[in-house]
Amino acid sequence: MIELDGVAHSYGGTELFSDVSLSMGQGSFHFLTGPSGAGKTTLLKLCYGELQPRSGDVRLFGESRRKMGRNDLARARQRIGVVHQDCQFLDHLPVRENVALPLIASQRPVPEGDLDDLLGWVGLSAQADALPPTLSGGERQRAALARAVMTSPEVLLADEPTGNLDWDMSVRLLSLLIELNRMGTAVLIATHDLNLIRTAKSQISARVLRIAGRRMQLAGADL
Amino acid sequence: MIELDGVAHSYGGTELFSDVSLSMGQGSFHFLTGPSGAGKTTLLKLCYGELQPRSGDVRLFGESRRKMGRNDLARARQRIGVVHQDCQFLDHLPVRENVALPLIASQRPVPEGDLDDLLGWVGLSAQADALPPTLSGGERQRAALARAVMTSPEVLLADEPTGNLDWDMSVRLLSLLIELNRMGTAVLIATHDLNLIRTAKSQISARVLRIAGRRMQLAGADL
Amino acid sequence: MSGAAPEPRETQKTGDRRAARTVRDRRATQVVPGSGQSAWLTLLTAAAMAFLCVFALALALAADRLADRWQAALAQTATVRIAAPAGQIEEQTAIVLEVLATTPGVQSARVIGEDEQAALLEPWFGPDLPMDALTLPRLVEVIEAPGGVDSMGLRLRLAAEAPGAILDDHTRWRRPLIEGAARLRLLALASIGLIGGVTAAMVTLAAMAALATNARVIAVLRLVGARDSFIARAFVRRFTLRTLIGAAAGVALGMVALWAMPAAQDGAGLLTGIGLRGIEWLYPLAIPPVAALVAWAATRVAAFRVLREVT
Amino acid sequence: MSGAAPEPRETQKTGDRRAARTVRDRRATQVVPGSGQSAWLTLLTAAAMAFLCVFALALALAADRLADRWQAALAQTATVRIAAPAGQIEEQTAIVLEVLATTPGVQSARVIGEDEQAALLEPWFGPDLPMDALTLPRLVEVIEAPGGVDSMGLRLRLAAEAPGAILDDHTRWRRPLIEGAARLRLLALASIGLIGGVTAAMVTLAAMAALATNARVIAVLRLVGARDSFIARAFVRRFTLRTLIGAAAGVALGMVALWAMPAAQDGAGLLTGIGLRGIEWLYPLAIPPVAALVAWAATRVAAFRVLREVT
Ligand SMILES: Nc1ncnc2c1ncn2[C@@H]1O[C@H](COP(=O)(O)OP(=O)(O)OP(=O)(O)O)[C@@H](O)[C@H]1O
Ligand SMILES: Nc1ncnc2c1ncn2[C@@H]1O[C@H](COP(=O)(O)OP(=O)(O)OP(=O)(O)O)[C@@H](O)[C@H]1O
Ligand SMILES: [Mg+2]
Ligand SMILES: [Mg+2]
Repeated sequence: MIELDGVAHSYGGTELFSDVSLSMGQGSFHFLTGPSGAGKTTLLKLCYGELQPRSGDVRLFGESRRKMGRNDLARARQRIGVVHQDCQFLDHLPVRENVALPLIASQRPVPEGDLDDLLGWVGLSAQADALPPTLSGGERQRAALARAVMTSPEVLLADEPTGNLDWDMSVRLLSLLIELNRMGTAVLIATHDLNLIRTAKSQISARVLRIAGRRMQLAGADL
Repeated sequence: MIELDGVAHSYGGTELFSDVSLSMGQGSFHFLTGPSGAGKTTLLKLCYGELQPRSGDVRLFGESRRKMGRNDLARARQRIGVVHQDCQFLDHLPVRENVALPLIASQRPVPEGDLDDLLGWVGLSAQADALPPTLSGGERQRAALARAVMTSPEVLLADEPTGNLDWDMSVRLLSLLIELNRMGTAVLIATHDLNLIRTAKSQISARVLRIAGRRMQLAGADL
Repeated sequence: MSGAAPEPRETQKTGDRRAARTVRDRRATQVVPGSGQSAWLTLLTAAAMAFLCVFALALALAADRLADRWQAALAQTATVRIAAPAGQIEEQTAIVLEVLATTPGVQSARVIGEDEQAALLEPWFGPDLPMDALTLPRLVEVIEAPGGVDSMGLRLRLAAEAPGAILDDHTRWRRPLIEGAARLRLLALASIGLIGGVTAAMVTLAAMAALATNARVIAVLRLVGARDSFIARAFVRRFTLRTLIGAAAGVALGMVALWAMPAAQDGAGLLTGIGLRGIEWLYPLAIPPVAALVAWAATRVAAFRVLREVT
Repeated sequence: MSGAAPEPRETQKTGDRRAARTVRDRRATQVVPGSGQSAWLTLLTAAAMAFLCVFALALALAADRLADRWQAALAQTATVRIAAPAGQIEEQTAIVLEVLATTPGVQSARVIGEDEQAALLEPWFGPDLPMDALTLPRLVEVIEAPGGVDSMGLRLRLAAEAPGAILDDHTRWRRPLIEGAARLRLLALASIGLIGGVTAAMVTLAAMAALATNARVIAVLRLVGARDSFIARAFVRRFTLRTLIGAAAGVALGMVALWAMPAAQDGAGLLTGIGLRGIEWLYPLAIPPVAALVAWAATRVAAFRVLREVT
């Protein structure tokens, strides 16, 4: 559904990575690791079209990113769920509406029952009517994940979704993602937490990618 | 240097924790853990005076928080280094000046040499002149830590300082904190990363505190 | 504006569709925070500018009225002065009236009576002027038709038929007054233009400031898949409404202030003539819609400019 | 303002201290982002308001001047009109002049000559009025000393000594004109007050909007141990400077516009009398400092109010 084809990127100066290829098909599950500053977030931004690749091609649902207009991009994003590393919310709306925001923004109906279930699963039922600035770090991450999966997206991109979470909660969220993946969603998780990757690999067949030194390679055996 | 004495806190509704006591003396080293939403960040906010306790007493450098004026508080904060969970910077100033901000804000001279050394240690020499919004998640955390230790504070409070960092970098930063602690700084780190706590305990004698279910207890043997 | 907006999936009747549209608009507005201070700033700017605009409008209308009055009072009248030996006055007056009656462009002519003449002289000689003792020239007031009179031709005819009659078409008096009124009107119109321009600039800047403040909100909305038109609508709607409300309040205040001003007195007509009369009270009502239109255009341009910088 | 600010630790000479102060101020300013749009908004508001203020000031001064002129021309003069049989005119005129010479408050008195009298009549009777044929009353112009004349007393004395003499102190003419000028002046002063108030409100709101926009910056600064005075200084300095520059630009523009206006003509003195003369050109120069002072106070109040909400 999302394909990267010989992609390179740089922010002005030196190249972050070059010749990266990746294909996320239906039901695929990828982990992305690498040292801090390697370019994991950058790669994810390429995947949901926030950045244009310097060279190579990115295709979202078969359409080349270069050929997409602003409204095409908006439509593609309605099919992708993203958990950003810095979970940003609309601070004036309660958590509940923030989680439903992708539906509100694309003027789709909000299934209140599903919304309640989801908030319960990520442990935010008590905070449903709180404003985002009053959330704890972990609660923000859980709300961001809830927002990303709210639309039952075809692709889910999660950037460090468990950085501020304790182990039990991390595993709980991981199981939610695995559940989604089993229902067909393509999942890509960028994380530093090797334990999380190990736990996931024991339940499903996930591919682990590693960016380091301007290249991306498959890492598997060493985990 | 910072003493909490029978402190309780609640945000309007139910109490987060009650009767918490803690004494950070010179050269002490504490870890603080607990599930997401337990009140770790809240406890740290009490320690640097952002919040007033509902009951009990907080003393900063011997002075009761209740009796401190706004300028007293500013002066106390100049002796405390804080790494916030959401590392906030002044987005219009380069990383270099953001790291030196505690000195600029209190109108103290900035030792440029020390600043360069510190940026080198946390691996941000290349990003010294970048603006904070262009930093990666891990780079932000490293910059926040650098800002906290820049003033050689008497007390260092770090909230989840390694949530977005890979293991090698986490250990590197931990060694910086241990170094500071050996020179007399009282350190308190809130973290979910049990591996980090184990690594630290192998090098120094650290006390591990755990908040859960409205109480705080010493956790040691179970790690 | 909503040409590109996706229609709800279910087919609906037109009435339902309009209701859905309103709900959507409300939703769109809610995703942008209210931002207290900048809201008040826009309201206040619009109100202050509308208030000043009402006064400038009143000034322009007063100048207009004044110019008209002078035009009517001076340009449309002339005086024929008949100075002749006592015996010939009546005769020459009759001739003059005859000549005037056959002159094209003269609407009416009328001999100014002694009482009236005394009233004219009163400022200088007091009310108890012995009119009988004086041999004053006879004055004939000529009221011109809209087209005006050919002064030169009339002067020649009078010289030929009534040698004691002299035409005074008040040119001397008219010109500076008309010029003055025109200049005042120009000043007032220039102020209206200035106020309008400044208002547009301030609303644009306020909108851009609000958009800059909400850069994060815009980024979040784009990231969750909102279209540009959805985001822009929220800001445009809000600023247009605020400007409309502010301008309406300013106009209302200005009209109350004008209404409360002491009524015009003829003694110093020019000074106190600032005010609205009859149908003119409707003119300021055009200010709020125009201001809202300006705000709408300004915010739309600003919104799409800011949006272009967000992927 | 800096009473509570910490002094640098080393002892320094006064000159050094001033230099250090400037560096500190610059540092304090730098920690607050420039915020493009809202900076322009403040500048433009100040400029527009100063521009309008210059015009209102000119209007007030013109009204003042007009009132003064009328005061001088009418209030300080009176006319004695002597209407008597031809034989007694000279005699009564002499008596009137004598009476006036001994009346306290009369600066000078002077018989208006025939030519002058003819000039006064010209508007109504034309230049070729046969003055010889008319028995006009004699007019004596009385110029009053600053204190003024006791009209009632003078009237009684004249009635006793020269029965044909009547004092006209022009009250009838004066009142509406003076009233009109006073009202115009009031209107102009009210506009200046309104403009000042609106400017203060707008600068306050702009400052509060800027402070709200920078709430995060303020929080970060407080967290790293900055004092309130340090944070406030950055905002206050910036807004004061912006208002000063904006107001100066507005005043400059306004003065150029006034200067470029066509010179006043006496024919329509009231309308074209709007302008500055001599020393008056210095008055608008007071606007920028006053505006800056208002901005300083407004921003300070706003800054400390916002700061109180941050721990
Ligand atoms: N907008 C930008 N402009 C310039 N440089 C940027 C920008 N965004 C990121 N960078 C730089 O690119 C590098 C990679 O950033 P990226 O956020 O992709 O790293 P990352 O792998 O996600 O790291 P982390 O694990 O710390 O989040 C970093 O060194 C960062 O400073
Ligand atoms: N300003 C606030 N107003 C109301 N509730 C708040 C506020 N700040 C925090 N809370 C609530 O208090 C609880 C504890 O928050 P806190 O940030 O201390 O948790 P934490 O232990 O740091 O969690 P995490 O590990 O997720 O960061 C959370 O449930 C949070 O929603
Ligand atoms: Mg990242
Ligand atoms: Mg926390």
